[in-house]
Amino acid sequence: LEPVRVGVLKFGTVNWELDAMKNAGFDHAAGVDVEIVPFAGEDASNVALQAGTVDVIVSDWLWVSRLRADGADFTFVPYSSSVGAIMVPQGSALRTLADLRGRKLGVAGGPLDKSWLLIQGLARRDHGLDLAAENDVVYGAAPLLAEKARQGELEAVLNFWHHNARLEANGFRTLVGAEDAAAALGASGPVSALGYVFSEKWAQARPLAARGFVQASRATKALLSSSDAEWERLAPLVRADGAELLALRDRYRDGIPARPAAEDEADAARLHAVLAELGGEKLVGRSPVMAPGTYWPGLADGF
Amino acid sequence: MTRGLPLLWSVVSLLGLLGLWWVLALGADPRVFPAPPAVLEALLREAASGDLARHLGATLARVAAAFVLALTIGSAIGIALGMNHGLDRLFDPWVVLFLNLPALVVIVLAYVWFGLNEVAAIGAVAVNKIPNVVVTLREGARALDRSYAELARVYRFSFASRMRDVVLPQLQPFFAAASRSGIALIWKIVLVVELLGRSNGVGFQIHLHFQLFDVATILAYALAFVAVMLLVETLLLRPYDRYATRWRAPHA
Amino acid sequence: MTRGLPLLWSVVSLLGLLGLWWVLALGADPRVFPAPPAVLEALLREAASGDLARHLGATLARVAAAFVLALTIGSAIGIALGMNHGLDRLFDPWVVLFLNLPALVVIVLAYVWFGLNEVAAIGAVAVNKIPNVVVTLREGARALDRSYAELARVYRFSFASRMRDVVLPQLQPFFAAASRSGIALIWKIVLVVELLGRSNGVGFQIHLHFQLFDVATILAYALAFVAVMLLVETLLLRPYDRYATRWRAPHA
Amino acid sequence: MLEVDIASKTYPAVGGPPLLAIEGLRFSVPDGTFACLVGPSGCGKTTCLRILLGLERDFDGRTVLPGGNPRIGVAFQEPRLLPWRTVEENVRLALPKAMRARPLHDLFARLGLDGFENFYPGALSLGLARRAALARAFAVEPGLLLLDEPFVSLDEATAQDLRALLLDVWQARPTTALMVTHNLREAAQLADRIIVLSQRPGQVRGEHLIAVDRTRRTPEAVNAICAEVSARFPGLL
Amino acid sequence: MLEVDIASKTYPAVGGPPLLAIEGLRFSVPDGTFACLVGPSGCGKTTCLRILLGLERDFDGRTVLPGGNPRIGVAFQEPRLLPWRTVEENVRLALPKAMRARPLHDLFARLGLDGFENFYPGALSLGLARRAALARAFAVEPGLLLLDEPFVSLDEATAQDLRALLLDVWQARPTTALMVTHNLREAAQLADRIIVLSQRPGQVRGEHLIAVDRTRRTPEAVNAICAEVSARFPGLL
Ligand SMILES: Nc1ncnc2c1ncn2[C@@H]1O[C@H](COP(=O)(O)OP(=O)(O)OP(=O)(O)O)[C@@H](O)[C@H]1O
Ligand SMILES: Nc1ncnc2c1ncn2[C@@H]1O[C@H](COP(=O)(O)OP(=O)(O)OP(=O)(O)O)[C@@H](O)[C@H]1O
Ligand SMILES: [Mg+2]
Ligand SMILES: [Mg+2]
Repeated sequence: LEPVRVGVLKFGTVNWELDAMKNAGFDHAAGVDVEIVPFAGEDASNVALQAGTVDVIVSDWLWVSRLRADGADFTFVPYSSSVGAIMVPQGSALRTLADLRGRKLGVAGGPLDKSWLLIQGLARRDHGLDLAAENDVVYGAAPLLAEKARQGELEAVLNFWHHNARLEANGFRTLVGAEDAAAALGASGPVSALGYVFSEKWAQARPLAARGFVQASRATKALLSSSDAEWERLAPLVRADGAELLALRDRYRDGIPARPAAEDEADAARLHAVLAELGGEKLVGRSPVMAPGTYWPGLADGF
Repeated sequence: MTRGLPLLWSVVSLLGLLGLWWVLALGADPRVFPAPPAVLEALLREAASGDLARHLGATLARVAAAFVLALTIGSAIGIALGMNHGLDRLFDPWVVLFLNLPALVVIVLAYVWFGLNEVAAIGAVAVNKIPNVVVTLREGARALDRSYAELARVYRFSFASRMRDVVLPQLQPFFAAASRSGIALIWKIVLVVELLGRSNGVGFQIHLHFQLFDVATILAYALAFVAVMLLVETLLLRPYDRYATRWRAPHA
Repeated sequence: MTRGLPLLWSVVSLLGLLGLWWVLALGADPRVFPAPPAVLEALLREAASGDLARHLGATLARVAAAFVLALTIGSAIGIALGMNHGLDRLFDPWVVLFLNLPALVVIVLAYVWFGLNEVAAIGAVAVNKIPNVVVTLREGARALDRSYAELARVYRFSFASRMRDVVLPQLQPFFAAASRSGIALIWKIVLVVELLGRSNGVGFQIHLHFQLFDVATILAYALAFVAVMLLVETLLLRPYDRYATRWRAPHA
Repeated sequence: MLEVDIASKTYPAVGGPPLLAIEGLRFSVPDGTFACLVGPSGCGKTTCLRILLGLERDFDGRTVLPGGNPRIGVAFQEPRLLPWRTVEENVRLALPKAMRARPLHDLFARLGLDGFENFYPGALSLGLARRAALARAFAVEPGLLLLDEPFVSLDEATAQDLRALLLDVWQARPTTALMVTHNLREAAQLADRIIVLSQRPGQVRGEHLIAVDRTRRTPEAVNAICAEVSARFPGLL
Repeated sequence: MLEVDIASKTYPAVGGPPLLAIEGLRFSVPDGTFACLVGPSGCGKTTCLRILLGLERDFDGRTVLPGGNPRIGVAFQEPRLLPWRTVEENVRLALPKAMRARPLHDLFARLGLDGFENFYPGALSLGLARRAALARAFAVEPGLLLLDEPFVSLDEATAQDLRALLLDVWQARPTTALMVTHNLREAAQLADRIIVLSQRPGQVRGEHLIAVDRTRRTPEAVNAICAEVSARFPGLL
């Protein structure tokens, strides 16, 4: 069995998948032994990957492309197309993106968050609206912003999908999702936002490990998309029940990549160009196009 | 007067604090500002699952190791700089630099260079804290009474005796300050270290529960550490203070 | 001897540090440990875009406000506790509690209760730092020389004079320690505050570039702040130290 | 009337039995007179002054100060100047608000302190520091003077000048003075009464009233008084 | 031979012109003899001792200590005990390693310190503290004694005892002694030579050799010596 160390957020969505994978034995079946290394923050898994303490983490292709342009050799395998969305309370008067002028808006993930960039691009193109400049934008930690939205201090909040799912269960609705923005900006279908990220060197040195892990992940996704019982089992790990759990389950299923990776990659490259145009080097890094090899070439050969 | 009953006073004081908390919590949203029973419940839950002991133990071990490292190295450097004007002039900018390097930078660099392991974690914390100890002890050493140093010189005290009998007793208040605020600072940095690259410890747990915005559990972990520190203060630091300052006039 | 040339010494010392850094960086992965030119380039880029000035300004304003708050409130409390044994006994557990409350907890609670605004941010930082000042000044006040207090009593010094002429001069080394490590600690907490809920400031920028793992820019921002602190040290703190301790024998 | 009636004063000792410093010390000094306190080293003289100054409150007994709450000019046994204030600042700080601005040149000149006004105490010789402490005690125009060996560490010529100055200050306004000294000649020269204390625990061995007018205390007269006192209290010299 | 040849010693003064403490101070004390240094307050006596102790290095001139690098027993002008060490610890700390364990009861007893061995200095009267400092100076079996007004703040009876003790210590082994005092009688009683200093900047006004054998210095003989010295150096008394 090839050992694979995966750095995950303890209560993050990836951990659900890995837990289901290990529980069902899919990793062993695919010839790998997955070790879950839990962390408390997203940054921690980044550091761990850089420091070589874990082999695989979950991140987005923009990050990978940017780091590749800077000389790193990380590469990306689609994991989920669930992305962030701007949420407003059910009763809010805000209906469209155009209504978002001059509001107090919370943005999780910082100014370089991809969902945020795409939605900004859409707003600018369709409404001539500069969201960042024309609103009172508060960047901050996702849980804090979710809480602030509940308290009503923020009129709208752009948050990660799992926070949004919980908000949804608590009387919020989606104003605009990043996937809508992506589609409007030229993507032909749902583009993976997140993916498993590992070093190409590692994948070359341990091809069985890399392929086996991807295989096991696909098997797990199949299970999670069909079995409701598995979600009941995961409830304590998800830390949700009732409507929240169902919302999380459905959003997770919505995000499972269904297209061949190559189509995904082509759309990602298109979005990258849009983003590069929107924000320039500051947003996408040195390379104006998506760095070659951002999507794992190993996926190409019929895998 | 009631010198014999410090524990009683501590208890009264803590009860007062608890009461204050409870009253404040009455009017607040329990998700955001839970009342004592909710926190107690979270505490008992974590304790029963064994998580509390495991994470608290890991954190305490890190705090203790980093504390010992930082205090010995930091005070050696601080005393040397404080007593030697030339050295101080030369290294003062270094002290300012290391004092003001963000914890995040040091921790990330340590993890990246030395791997995500305990040595890097504890080393990073120590590097963060050492400049603070240096600065405090340096002020102490600068304010040393020269007349005692002269005495030691005339009577040819050995280096060890000069330190033990002349310098350190004068630095006691600075040690007391550095160690109290030292433990606190170290613990705060350990939280960051655990957030950025450890898979256990109170910092790890606090951030996990922050993701879920579970304030009660966050408070439970924070207060568990505070409780340990109260014990350390009452059973170690206070008695040591009293011992170290027994020569000062009583009630001073 | 060369007392007149402290600036020269600082420059020599800083050049030494720079050289050390450069040499160490030669063998390292430039992504992880960039050499001085890369950081300089990042610095110039950020400066040219105006980002540096804007974010540094925001951070400095927060640091300054929190510093003033923490130092005044903290030293008032610390001196009171140090001089009054009864008060100290009563409030010592509170001090330990607030000293050891994790920054994250205080910051999050402040944001939740008082909103995502400057007042909450600065208040949270001050609350984090106050107990450290209390602890340092309390040790100082405990070590006050009683003979001067007696003098003040016999000659009926006013309260103001008692503070200004008797207590504060004795506390100078403790103030110096509390303010130096205070600025450093406050700046570190400001970084966290900015990370959690502000949209500008060095902490915001550092975190942003941390997400991109752009170590050169992180170092550029960190060192820009350090440079400001070196100026503060050289132009404010050192001269003030010299002024406040002019009565001590020279070269002491 | 300055009245002292201390039944007992004990000090707690670190790690030992408490130390009985004073037991049954009773004496009084009429208003406007000058008394000297002499007695063996460690017998409780300083303790007695500290009780009068209100610095020791934990004792059995009572004390009455002349005029209830007089302004006190004090010379502690060591100079006790604030090291971070100059000589002049040290003196002015002790003055009541209303007197803060008064000129001090003459006083400093008589004490041989001219030129040292702006020195910090650390740069004074011990004798100069003592004189600065005396300047402070004299400058406040005290109603009560409590002096603990004010003239040691001074050469005889300077000491003699200062004794004259002390008498001037004491006579300028109605002042009661209590001075501790080990120098019997000094006591004989200055005092209206000499109060002799026993070994610790301190109590009054006896008092010696000096009838000779101060203006007529020639060296010979002083010698005679000393001889008289020594004879009355054997072992004193 | 103890030799002092200080061309000049100035102190930098905070915010003022430097202060010339000593100018052209030259004297010597033959090995094994006892010299007293007298002079007006502030003339540089303590400064001279500090130079001999190696505590002031910034001066023009040179000094030679008897035997090159003798063990020095010193009494500073103030007791200078470590407040955080007991009386006995203070004394033992000053002893060379080899002598650390020697019994000290007898010395403490003669100094009237018995019962105070375990006291911290803060709980001593000034006279007791001075005696503890003397115990320290005597206990090291010094080759050179440098004493700065060791017997002030002591009653005359105690002081007299201690002077006898000082002579014992000084005679027990070949010791050179230099003692600062303002008490001419004391000098006349103890010294082989009295070195009289001028006003600041201190220089030697003159030396007075005392030929009378120490055992024959009765009070009358001492009076005679004092009279002689006073006559030679007007203004001294
Ligand atoms: N704070 C204290 N704690 C314990 N004992 C003390 C304290 N202060 C003084 N004593 C003791 O009380 C006794 C009397 O002390 P006091 O200072 O009054 O003596 P004194 O008459 O002034 O002596 P001297 O002439 O030496 O100054 C001494 O034995 C001294 O050791
Ligand atoms: N550290 C110093 N800085 C500046 N001036 C000083 C310093 N130490 C001493 N002096 C000055 O030098 C002169 C000589 O001082 P010194 O202490 O030697 O006098 P002394 O002869 O011992 O006097 P006393 O009999 O009063 O003790 C004094 O005028 C004093 O003010
Ligand atoms: Mg006394
Ligand atoms: Mg002197």
